Amino acid sequence: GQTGGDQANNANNANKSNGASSAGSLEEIKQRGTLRIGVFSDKPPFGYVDANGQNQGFDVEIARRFAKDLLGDESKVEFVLVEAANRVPYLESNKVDIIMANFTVTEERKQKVDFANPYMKVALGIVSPDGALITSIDQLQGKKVIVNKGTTAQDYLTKNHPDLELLKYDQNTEAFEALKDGRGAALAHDNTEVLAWAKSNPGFTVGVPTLGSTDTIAPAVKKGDTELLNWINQELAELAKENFVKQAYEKTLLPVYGDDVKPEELIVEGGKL
Amino acid sequence: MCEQRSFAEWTEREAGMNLNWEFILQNIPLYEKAAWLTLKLAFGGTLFSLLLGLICSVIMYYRIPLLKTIMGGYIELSRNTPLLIQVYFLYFGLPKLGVTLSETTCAILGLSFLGGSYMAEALRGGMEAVSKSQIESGLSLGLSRWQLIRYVVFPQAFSFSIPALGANCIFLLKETSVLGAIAILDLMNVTKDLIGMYYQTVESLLMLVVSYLIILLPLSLFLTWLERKVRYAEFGP
Amino acid sequence: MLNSALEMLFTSQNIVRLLEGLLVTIRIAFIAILISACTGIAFGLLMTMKSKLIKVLCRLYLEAFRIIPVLVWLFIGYFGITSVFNIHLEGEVIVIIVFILWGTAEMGDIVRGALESLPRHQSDSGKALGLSFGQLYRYVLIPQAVRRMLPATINLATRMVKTTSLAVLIGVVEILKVGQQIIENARFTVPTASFWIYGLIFMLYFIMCYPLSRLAKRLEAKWSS
Amino acid sequence: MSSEQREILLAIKDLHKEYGGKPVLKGIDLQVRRGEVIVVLGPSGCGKSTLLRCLNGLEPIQKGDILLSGQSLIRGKVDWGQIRQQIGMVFQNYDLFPHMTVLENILLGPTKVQNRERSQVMEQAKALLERVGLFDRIDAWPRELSGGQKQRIAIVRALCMNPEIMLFDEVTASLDPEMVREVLDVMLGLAKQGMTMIIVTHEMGFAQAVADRVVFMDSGNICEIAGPQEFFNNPRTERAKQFLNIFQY
Amino acid sequence: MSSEQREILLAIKDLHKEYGGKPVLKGIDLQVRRGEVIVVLGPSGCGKSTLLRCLNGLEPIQKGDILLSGQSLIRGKVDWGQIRQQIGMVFQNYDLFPHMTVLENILLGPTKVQNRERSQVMEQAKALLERVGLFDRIDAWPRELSGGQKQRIAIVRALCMNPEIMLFDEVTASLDPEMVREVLDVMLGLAKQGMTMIIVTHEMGFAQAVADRVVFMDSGNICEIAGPQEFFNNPRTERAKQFLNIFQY
Ligand SMILES: Nc1ncnc2c1ncn2[C@@H]1O[C@H](COP(=O)(O)OP(=O)(O)OP(=O)(O)O)[C@@H](O)[C@H]1O
Ligand SMILES: Nc1ncnc2c1ncn2[C@@H]1O[C@H](COP(=O)(O)OP(=O)(O)OP(=O)(O)O)[C@@H](O)[C@H]1O
Ligand SMILES: [Mg+2]
Ligand SMILES: [Mg+2]
Repeated sequence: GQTGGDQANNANNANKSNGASSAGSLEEIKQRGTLRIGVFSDKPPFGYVDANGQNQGFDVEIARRFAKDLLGDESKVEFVLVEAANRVPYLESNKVDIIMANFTVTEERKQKVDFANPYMKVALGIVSPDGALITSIDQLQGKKVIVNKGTTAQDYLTKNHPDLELLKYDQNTEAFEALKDGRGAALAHDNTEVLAWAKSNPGFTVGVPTLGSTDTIAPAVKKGDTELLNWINQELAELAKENFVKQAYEKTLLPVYGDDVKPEELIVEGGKL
Repeated sequence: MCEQRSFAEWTEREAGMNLNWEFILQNIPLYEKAAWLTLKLAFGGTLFSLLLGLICSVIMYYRIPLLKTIMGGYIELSRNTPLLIQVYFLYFGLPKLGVTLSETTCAILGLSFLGGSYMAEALRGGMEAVSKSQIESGLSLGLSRWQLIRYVVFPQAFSFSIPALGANCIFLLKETSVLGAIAILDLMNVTKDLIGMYYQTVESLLMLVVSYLIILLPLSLFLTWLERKVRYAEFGP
Repeated sequence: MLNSALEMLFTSQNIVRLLEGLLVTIRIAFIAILISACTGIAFGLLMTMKSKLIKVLCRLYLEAFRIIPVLVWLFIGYFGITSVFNIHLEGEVIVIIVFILWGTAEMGDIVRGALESLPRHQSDSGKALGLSFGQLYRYVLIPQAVRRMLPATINLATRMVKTTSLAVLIGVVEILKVGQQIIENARFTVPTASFWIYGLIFMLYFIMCYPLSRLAKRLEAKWSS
Repeated sequence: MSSEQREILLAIKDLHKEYGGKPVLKGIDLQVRRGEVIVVLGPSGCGKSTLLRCLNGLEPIQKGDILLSGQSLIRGKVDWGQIRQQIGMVFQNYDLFPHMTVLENILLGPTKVQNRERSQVMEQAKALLERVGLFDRIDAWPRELSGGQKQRIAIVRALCMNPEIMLFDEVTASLDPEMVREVLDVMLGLAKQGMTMIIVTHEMGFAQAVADRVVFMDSGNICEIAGPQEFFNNPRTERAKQFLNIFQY
Repeated sequence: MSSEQREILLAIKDLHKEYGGKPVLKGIDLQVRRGEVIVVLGPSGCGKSTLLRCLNGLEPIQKGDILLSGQSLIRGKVDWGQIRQQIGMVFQNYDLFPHMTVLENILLGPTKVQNRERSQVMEQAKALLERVGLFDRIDAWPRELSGGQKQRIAIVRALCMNPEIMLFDEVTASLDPEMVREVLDVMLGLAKQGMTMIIVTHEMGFAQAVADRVVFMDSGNICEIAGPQEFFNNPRTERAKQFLNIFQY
């Protein structure tokens, strides 16, 4: 459950875990008995809430496994729903222990948080309606491009194509909805994301499958929390032995991507590129 | 000396108070643009609200049947629902019925829908504050119904309404802050953007507050002055 | 179209989740209104003090909340405070705190207005009877002020209920957020979901606020005569 | 020429008026000759104000007739805008329009309703202001005037329409004694100049001084009509005696 | 025992009062003996209300002294709560507390300030209400009363504190003549029973009937103190003559 009684707990813990150094964070998590992980609630198939209010998705699969291996029970994870723009503040203010919300590793973010080893590869992609398919970024001149606030897509377009007019939304839901309502010529986002979305939305195609450099997606922890960071890296290495990330892929992403996409293009096993 | 340094350290480390001035200067144009947009939207919204409110208030004052019921329903709907939901509905809901309106249209429509009822109540309050004896002395001078409205009721009603109308202007200006939710690049949205991209939280928030102060403080002072002046006119020195 | 919308709501947990979201909304509003009614009265009394300094400070506090939109305060509370002080507070807690601060300011002004609108000869005749300062407030001024400020207070409560909708913008999972999750989930099955869900939430807010504003109007009409 | 021989300017015949079924005027008969000053007296709530309001068409009546210069104000199609120009009225509350200066207040009716030449009305306004001693306040705002001054301006405003008859409803009721005097002096002056007037007042000394006839009303009826000397020194009805006693200590 | 021989209850000595630098009372000297009725007359704005408000401590004074039963109300530590119990005051506006019934209005002071037994105060309240003819309105709300009734209740409320002296500030100024009479009759009754009173009024007939001495004030000074017959028939000062002329037509 993402709401309700847990919150009171968190507020208490906050006071204890104040301060810059988070030495002993593993100990603290164990004492608390729950692992708080920030995930998306509206970004299927990576992180979303299903019709019964349950968190689901690729990130969520891995997050559950973390909890199981750290605390012995996968129900001991507490999912905190985050949005693209508040992932850093959530870590900084100790609202979560780990962010696993499709968090792309960038230079700016590295200044603020510590990234563990990656579990996924990503580049940007642009999806647009079949009727007016955008196959190159140059076609977007003078048109509106939809992005999600606080994502690498916004970051990339703002810095590299400052002349493009961006329509920025807080939430994924809203951004894709806006594309469907024809409010912009195209939508730029992680290619994993747009590929998945175009798959399940007939009439839309990813005309630009890779844009910019390939980045990685990794769990992030609060700056300086090396103890938790090391544990995650170790854990990812452990999981590689049973190909857990691949399993998670098959469970959550395969139904969406089908066989068009090779899993190796997307996932990173064992934290090693 | 030593203490000073430790305080500086504290602010830097604990409070993150060493502001990134470069970042602030860099982004001033962004805020300036957003401030103009905010003003433009508020102005448009206020204008249409006034128009809508005027029509509404006259209908309510004269108790025109049917129209009065419709306007009454509108006023209740508009006053008892949040603007955020109103614009969400206009922006994301209506396209499902085939009506797709642009961000700006939705914003101004939403502001007017909300503001219309507030303006109507303000104007109607003013009209009803014109005393019955004023109307009767107008009548006993032989003024026709229209002349009565034109020369006696309206000038007074308007000055009675000024404080409420002014408060509504500020209210609408402040309400524009939720329009970021439908991708309007207003002050709020720009701030959220900068926080999300560069994580310069304190700087961005500071600029946001300063922008609102620059816009709203003079307006609020002006309205206080105007209100006092009007009240002076009403009751004398 | 309506059928599929109804189906979306009533199969699975959706309607229950929406109502749970509504509960969060109501909880925020209720706690904030209750507390700020009390603190507001204290603040209002403070504002009627003769001291210039207190007057100026109160005015500054009030104007800060009058001039800067509540949403901005929410952001300051949510992003600003946490990033400056490293305090961890839930979104919901922040909303409640900001609402209480805001409500105290507005409520205080209502109380001040009500007290100052009492005719001066009311306190004169109380004093002429020999009532002490405390007795004057206790028996004469406050009971009368309460009647005068009740409609405005209820209106403030309505405004606070309406403003809870902003909580979603700082990540509180309340009715609007739940609605958005449902819309996301139903994007293949019910493409028109956003129309129905936003429409429904619109009506839910109306159902919460309308009785309140009716009550305020009734009281106003009753006591103005 | 004694007033008995002059033409009848206003005739009220069996006037009935109800407020929501409650009778307030129960058959009033009264004839006012040109140049006559009628003072209406009576206890509070007896219907004095209501009577004046009916004469000016501010209240619809249920039965009876009112004739101004022989022409009915009730039967047929009545142009009240036209009639009200002939009937000036001043109320208890100082009802100057607060958003207009003294001069604008006075000019409004003559220029907008009667479409008279502004300059010509201005002449008249100045003369009248001179007469009530307020010429220097011509550009003042109502809020800058005392109560007594406001009432004098209100009288000028009504006079400037050149009415046939003036109605005064307790115009001094909320004034201080000195201001009361200012206003009553203006009315005494008008009476001397032959203005036809119906005056409702509680100032007994003034009533005695100004009235040609006193009309005493009680609960919607006229109880007694008499000359002022007769009425004040020797009232015929018991009710009138009782009423006058109030003012004796 | 003529009033000249009775003890001095209230002594006002060289009282000065300013509002923001503007002098409003410029040295008032007056002695009131027990059982005496003083009527204060004077044009509007001359400082009558201000004088009464100073006596009751509602306004701070700048110079001079006020002695009640020989004890200063100005020098040293003054317990106004205590003193105000001995000085009853009734104002022009009907100042009943609108959220309390007639009885609650009357009981408030005696029970909360004087801590007297409720049942005992009730006895007294009933007797007083009986005397002003309002016993049947004991449970009414102020809004259900006419202006005259409200003022009579306000008088009872003040009397129920068993004050040494009563101050009345134009208590009939906004009443209809009949109600004026009701209220003045109550005050006449009080005077007969020997209550010490200072009365500000514009009712000349009443003033003449009730006063032991008339105090005429003009612009912050006392111009004339005289017996009522003497003052009304033969005023000494020019200003008083002028003032009295206002009431003659
Ligand atoms: N608009 C109204 N609706 C209902 N009743 C009314 C209205 N106006 C007056 N009345 C009633 O009609 C009666 C006569 O009122 P009116 O004002 O004519 O009395 P009045 O003689 O002028 O008294 P006063 O001396 O107090 O002015 C009163 O009983 C009053 O309550
Ligand atoms: N609170 C105040 N602040 C400033 N000036 C005041 C105040 N109260 C009264 N005054 C002034 O003091 C003077 C005396 O006022 P006061 O009310 O005592 O007169 P009054 O004799 O009672 O007149 P009235 O017969 O109109 O009641 C007036 O000139 C008035 O303007
Ligand atoms: Mg009347
Ligand atoms: Mg006075």
